[in-house]
Amino acid sequence: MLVMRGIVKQFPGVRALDGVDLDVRAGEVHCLLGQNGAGKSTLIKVLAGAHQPDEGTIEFNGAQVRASSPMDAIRLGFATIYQELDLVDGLSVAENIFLGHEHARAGFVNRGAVNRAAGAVLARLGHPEIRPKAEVGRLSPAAKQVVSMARALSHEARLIIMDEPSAALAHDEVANLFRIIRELTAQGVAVVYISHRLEEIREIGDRVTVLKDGRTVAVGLPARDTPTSEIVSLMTGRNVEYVFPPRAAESPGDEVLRVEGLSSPGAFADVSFSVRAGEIVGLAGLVGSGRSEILEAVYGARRAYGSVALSGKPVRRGDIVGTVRRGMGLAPEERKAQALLLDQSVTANITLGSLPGFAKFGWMDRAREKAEAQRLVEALDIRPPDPERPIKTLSGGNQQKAVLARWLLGSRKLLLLDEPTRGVDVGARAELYAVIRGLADQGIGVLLVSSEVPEVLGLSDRVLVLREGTVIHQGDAQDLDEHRVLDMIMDGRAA
Amino acid sequence: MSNPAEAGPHDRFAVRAPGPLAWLGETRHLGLVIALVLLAIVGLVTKPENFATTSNLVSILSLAATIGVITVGATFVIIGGGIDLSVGATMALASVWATTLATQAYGPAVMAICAILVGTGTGLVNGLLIAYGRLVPFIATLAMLVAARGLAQRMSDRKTQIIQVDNSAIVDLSTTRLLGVPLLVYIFALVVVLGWVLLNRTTFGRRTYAVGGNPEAARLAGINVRRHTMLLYALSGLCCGIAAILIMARTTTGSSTHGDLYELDAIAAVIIGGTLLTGGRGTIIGSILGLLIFTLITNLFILNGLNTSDQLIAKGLIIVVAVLLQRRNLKERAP
Amino acid sequence: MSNPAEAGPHDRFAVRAPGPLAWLGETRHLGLVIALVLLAIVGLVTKPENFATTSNLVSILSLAATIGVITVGATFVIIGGGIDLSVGATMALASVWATTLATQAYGPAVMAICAILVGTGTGLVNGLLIAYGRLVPFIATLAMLVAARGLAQRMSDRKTQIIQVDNSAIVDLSTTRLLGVPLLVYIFALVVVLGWVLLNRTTFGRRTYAVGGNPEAARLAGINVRRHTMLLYALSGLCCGIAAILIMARTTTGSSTHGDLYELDAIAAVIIGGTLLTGGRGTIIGSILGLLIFTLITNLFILNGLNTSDQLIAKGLIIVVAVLLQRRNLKERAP
Amino acid sequence: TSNEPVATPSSAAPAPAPAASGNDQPGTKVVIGFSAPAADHGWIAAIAKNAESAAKQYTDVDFKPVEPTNDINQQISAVESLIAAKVSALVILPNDGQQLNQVATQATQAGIPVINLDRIFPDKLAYRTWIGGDNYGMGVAAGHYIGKQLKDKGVSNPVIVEIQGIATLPLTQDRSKGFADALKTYGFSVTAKQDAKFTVETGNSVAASLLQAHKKIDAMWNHDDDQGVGVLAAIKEAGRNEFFMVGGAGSLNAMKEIQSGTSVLKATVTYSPTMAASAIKLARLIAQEKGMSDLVENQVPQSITLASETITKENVEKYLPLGFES
Ligand SMILES: Nc1ncnc2c1ncn2[C@@H]1O[C@H](COP(=O)(O)OP(=O)(O)OP(=O)(O)O)[C@@H](O)[C@H]1O
Ligand SMILES: Nc1ncnc2c1ncn2[C@@H]1O[C@H](COP(=O)(O)OP(=O)(O)OP(=O)(O)O)[C@@H](O)[C@H]1O
Ligand SMILES: [Mg+2]
Ligand SMILES: [Mg+2]
Repeated sequence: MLVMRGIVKQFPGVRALDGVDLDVRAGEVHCLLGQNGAGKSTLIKVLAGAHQPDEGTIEFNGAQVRASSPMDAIRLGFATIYQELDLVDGLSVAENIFLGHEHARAGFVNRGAVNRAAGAVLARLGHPEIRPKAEVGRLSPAAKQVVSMARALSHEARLIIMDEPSAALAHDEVANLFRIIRELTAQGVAVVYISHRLEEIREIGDRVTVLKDGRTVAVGLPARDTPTSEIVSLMTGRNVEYVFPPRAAESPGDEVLRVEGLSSPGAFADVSFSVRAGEIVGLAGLVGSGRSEILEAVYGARRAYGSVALSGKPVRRGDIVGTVRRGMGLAPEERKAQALLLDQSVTANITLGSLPGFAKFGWMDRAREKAEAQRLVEALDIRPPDPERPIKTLSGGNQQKAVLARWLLGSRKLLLLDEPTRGVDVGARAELYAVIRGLADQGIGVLLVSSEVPEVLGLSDRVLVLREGTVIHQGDAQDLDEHRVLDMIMDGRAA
Repeated sequence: MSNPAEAGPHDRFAVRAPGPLAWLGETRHLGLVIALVLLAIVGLVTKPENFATTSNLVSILSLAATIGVITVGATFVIIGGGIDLSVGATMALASVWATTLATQAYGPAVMAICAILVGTGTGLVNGLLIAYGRLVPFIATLAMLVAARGLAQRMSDRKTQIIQVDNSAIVDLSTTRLLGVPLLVYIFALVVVLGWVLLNRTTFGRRTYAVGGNPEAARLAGINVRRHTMLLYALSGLCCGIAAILIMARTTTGSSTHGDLYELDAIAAVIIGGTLLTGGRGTIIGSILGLLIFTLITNLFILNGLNTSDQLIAKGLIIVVAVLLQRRNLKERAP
Repeated sequence: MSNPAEAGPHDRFAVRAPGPLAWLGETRHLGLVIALVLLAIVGLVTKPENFATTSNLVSILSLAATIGVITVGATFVIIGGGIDLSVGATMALASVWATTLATQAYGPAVMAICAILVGTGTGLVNGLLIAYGRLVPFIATLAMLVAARGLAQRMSDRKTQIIQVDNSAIVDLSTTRLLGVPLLVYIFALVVVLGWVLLNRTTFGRRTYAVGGNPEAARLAGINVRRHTMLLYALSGLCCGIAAILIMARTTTGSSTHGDLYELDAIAAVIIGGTLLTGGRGTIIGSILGLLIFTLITNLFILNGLNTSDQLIAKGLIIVVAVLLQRRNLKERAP
Repeated sequence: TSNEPVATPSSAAPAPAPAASGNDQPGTKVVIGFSAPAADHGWIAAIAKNAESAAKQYTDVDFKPVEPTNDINQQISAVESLIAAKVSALVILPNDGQQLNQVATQATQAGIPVINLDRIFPDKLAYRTWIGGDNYGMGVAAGHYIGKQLKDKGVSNPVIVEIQGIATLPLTQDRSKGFADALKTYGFSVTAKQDAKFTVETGNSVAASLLQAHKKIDAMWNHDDDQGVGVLAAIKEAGRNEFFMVGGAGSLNAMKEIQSGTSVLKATVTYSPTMAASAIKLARLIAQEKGMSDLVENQVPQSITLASETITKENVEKYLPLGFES
């Protein structure tokens, strides 16, 4: 029914899709699998008309089609549940569901009809308790996810695309979703389904396409019969060898960080651990398992209960200025949104966290600043090696290195690294690993979050495995392997 | 991009009961209504013999009418995520264009149509510059403010243009009364009602919230965000055109000095009424209540013979207090 | 939400040599310089005998001085991601406070200090409201604009307060010349230089770019974003205080009518100069060039005996054209 | 010039001349409403003060001013509130006579005599009596003074510069016309004119640029002594003294400059705010249905135009008490 061939999509610095093929049959649930950043969302955005592909063709029911805008795609009969919630907070549930295709006559919305229809769709989804007139901004994330689904169902779609619809849902809610999907497929509607949860794929999926680094690595595998190990190895790509630096020979030093009974309602609960000087502690878990929130809470940037102590002294919540002064640093997850000054030079970005160190009475010592930046650019092999360039002209990996470089200045005791290799290509990764290990070797404690299990295992000395905000395992990295960790975080079975 | 650190906790299906919610939704208006009532009490106490007379109430509404019509348009623009600084100048230009000798020769109907066309056209230019020229709304409408006033001065040769006796039908809007209330108050009421219907009962209105609240979501839902943005400014211009007719009726003239600083008053009324400058939220009723509060303050000052200096100081304080109070209900991003 | 579809293509290793880049960085200023040169040519052609005289150039600088000082402060606020609508009113209030009989009794030094303190204090209140009260900058400074003017009127009883002969040291700033240039032009130059140094050579300046460009990144990098935001408004107020001294020197008076609509002129100059209203980008030099363009336009119009209406129209057009031209260099978010 | 330690309370209205017929004797109690533009300008502030102090002199007058405003819409509202309060007479100085004509007509129709102060209502049915300055005459006075001085000096083709007030006001246009007409009788014309906004600051910046545009000036007329403070500052700053200047309105400050003899300001043509005091007196007479005792007629005349007088160093002494603080 739907055939996509050789889709290419280039973003600044990233070839998100590099010749992807996909074919979907009527009435089937076609699953898309792949690691974070593999290009799944990008692919379905191309299909939904939200992105324009640079190359490639799309055929629908035998005819070549072009979706040059979301409107076109909707007209073709494609409905999409996007990964990021794409609702308008100020509108009601019913209005969001029918946004863009309101029941209207001469521009006047038939509110009765809209509310009734919304109520019907929500009831069909098993959530009659969500009132069509409620304001979406006041709903919980899970309820919002249901509204997103209701919106996709409200179209008379022939193809429904679902990008991680279950991410915000609990297990029992997922059952509802699957019931709907079965109803739809029974009517000949095709469903493209994206999820990181393998057990879901086994339950609902018919066939599986696996993406890796913007390419299709497997097409049309049977969803139920393909062994997990095969899927995981397709996803993680055994052909790429991660070169992890050797672990430190000497045992770690004094405790630099102690976290006890840390909880943040809705994100994580009762987390306790410690990090010692020269030690790398990794946090493994699925997206949404609360790892970023733990880092933020440790950094003092997020409201949480419990105690956090840096070198024995408590960290005051909200006092990031003090936290940084006392030697903590955070390389956040969202590089662009949380770390970079895109318009500024590499130098300005590197020195942002240690400006007082370059100034006397507020006066910047620019020569020394430049020299230090130059030194770090060379040490981290940031390319091109010109510290005066605007950082937005650098590739993602090089930007990431600059974010790390920010915390190599001044005397640091503890670094919190959230997805330090996100968007970083394989070659640069090895360099980053060496840098991170080098930091530890200098006696800095490192708390590392990564969605890539091999990375956590290869780099860390100790690993905490998280699932839905609770630590389900804590132990030496050498005692774990990737499959065991994946089993734990996907199925929730502690080893 | 949203800051995950600020995301609230998420209880699984904590759909808060709608009953109390709906009530909360109205609380903001309730606050404004309480403020109005308080001001009215002040009026009753200080000037019992003058304040609560029909003629005074009608006078308040007549005073509010012109800027009220503009406020309706401004509410749309601001809910849609924009801002329009050119409203006062646009109204002045429309009033001048409609009262040139050439236009007046065609009679009152043509004059009214002229004012509306000029207003809408000016708004359309703003909209084109912003939606397609991709100028920041602040700058595009600031430039229009300056240019439209200049043009109005040129066109009128800086003179006040009186409406001729033949065309007094326009002036009748202000002098003819129906049930003791001048026609222009009915026009004001009509614009408010139509604006309310447009915002709350039509696809255009619902899409305005979407465009202002989450333009990317609006785009993904198949809404033509640019065209909609353009139409919002045209709508604001249309309201300025109608306001031009009202000010012509009230002052019997067209003049390049009309509507000086109306932009600030209109924006302030909209914000006090609970519309967010960031777009996506707000109500017509709130804006009108906000405007009535300002008008009532002015009226009380007039009745009590107090001076403008004190009025300005009070106005500044009221803006701050009102917005600070609002903030308690709403979460907004820090600067 | 940012729209990922709008990000332009860029080759992964398109390593532009730094030389040309630096040059490109200056192109925007080059554009402004070209505009200035073009205006100067118009001046030379239309009024050869008057335009290029030293006294005319000095006069242009004297005229630009007051609002120029304010523009320096406005540049900081806007780079820091805010906006200050209260600058003209703050200047008026400072000029009035510094010229009351009570203040004048203490002599010129105290008057100058008074103006600066009042300006800074007003800015500080803005900063507190915005950074800690979390009011939208637009509304907080709009309220201050209204209130400060009211207060200035109250304090002066709406009279023009003339500087007494004993305190003519203030007026001397405008009449005493050094190398043919009045002292106030030196003050203007000094403020520009200090502003430039503060923005480009100190941690404060660096933080300003960070706070405006990405407040979340600044916060996570250990910058006290709130305190910095507050200081930016205080700095803007300080500049208004200095501007108050200059306007007192020029007009020999303090008055609540000083600085009317300066806010729009200052913001326009900053934007024309290439500073983004969204913050994080901009230069002092650009703002000053933008301001000089406006001053030059006014000067040329008066030299040629043209009237203010045409000047307004031209101003509006120039704003639009300048910003449209800039847009070609810069990528900005759609409305 | 509020800060000048002035001995005479010059803003007070001149004491009522003893009226022959005893018009000043208390009569029936009357309520006089008063509305004027916002007093953000010295002249208008003096208007408000003069009106108030004139009203205070009479025990039978209840003075009811409404909040002044520069917004037409608000002034209309203010007058409406006075009509509603059923005052015995209304003294109105409109922001723009044309724009307030209608509401004044309403008052008249409601049986309230309207005393139109200064800016005139175009429709005679709108008011009972008009008293005001002579804007055209003011221009004429300035034109004659300048024309005569230049003629006496034997200047041919003089450079005459004019600084107007708010260009959009009809009074500005009247003043300019009178000025030009008077100059024409000497064969002169205005070389350049620019508008300021009645504020010190705009007067200052406009003058500064005009001085650049004209390297040699013979005479300058500035419509308004308030903005004149700024104009004089600009002249002083530029160090120019080759010309003489004539002011307008007659502020205390301008009179002192003239008196000093060292200033370029040699004369000012009056447009006296004392008219407000007279207007209140007329309102009282009309409301009490009295006439003006020096006139033969039984009723107050329909219009009274104040003559614009020319104040020079020679006669300034006499005018000083009438000067208003800007
Ligand atoms: N608008 C954009 N601009 C630049 N790069 C982008 C943009 N959108 C996505 N990318 C990049 O394209 C790649 C693929 O992203 P995509 O969102 O498709 O991944 P995904 O497979 O959906 O991952 P996840 O499982 O985390 O949702 C990533 O490297 C991402 O950083
Ligand atoms: N904007 C939000 N609104 C509501 N809940 C949120 C929001 N962001 C995150 N959450 C919830 O907080 C929890 C943790 O989210 P988050 O995605 O930060 O976890 P993570 O383990 O850091 O994942 P990642 O791999 O993205 O770093 C999840 O339950 C998620 O649903
Ligand atoms: Mg995705
Ligand atoms: Mg995370």
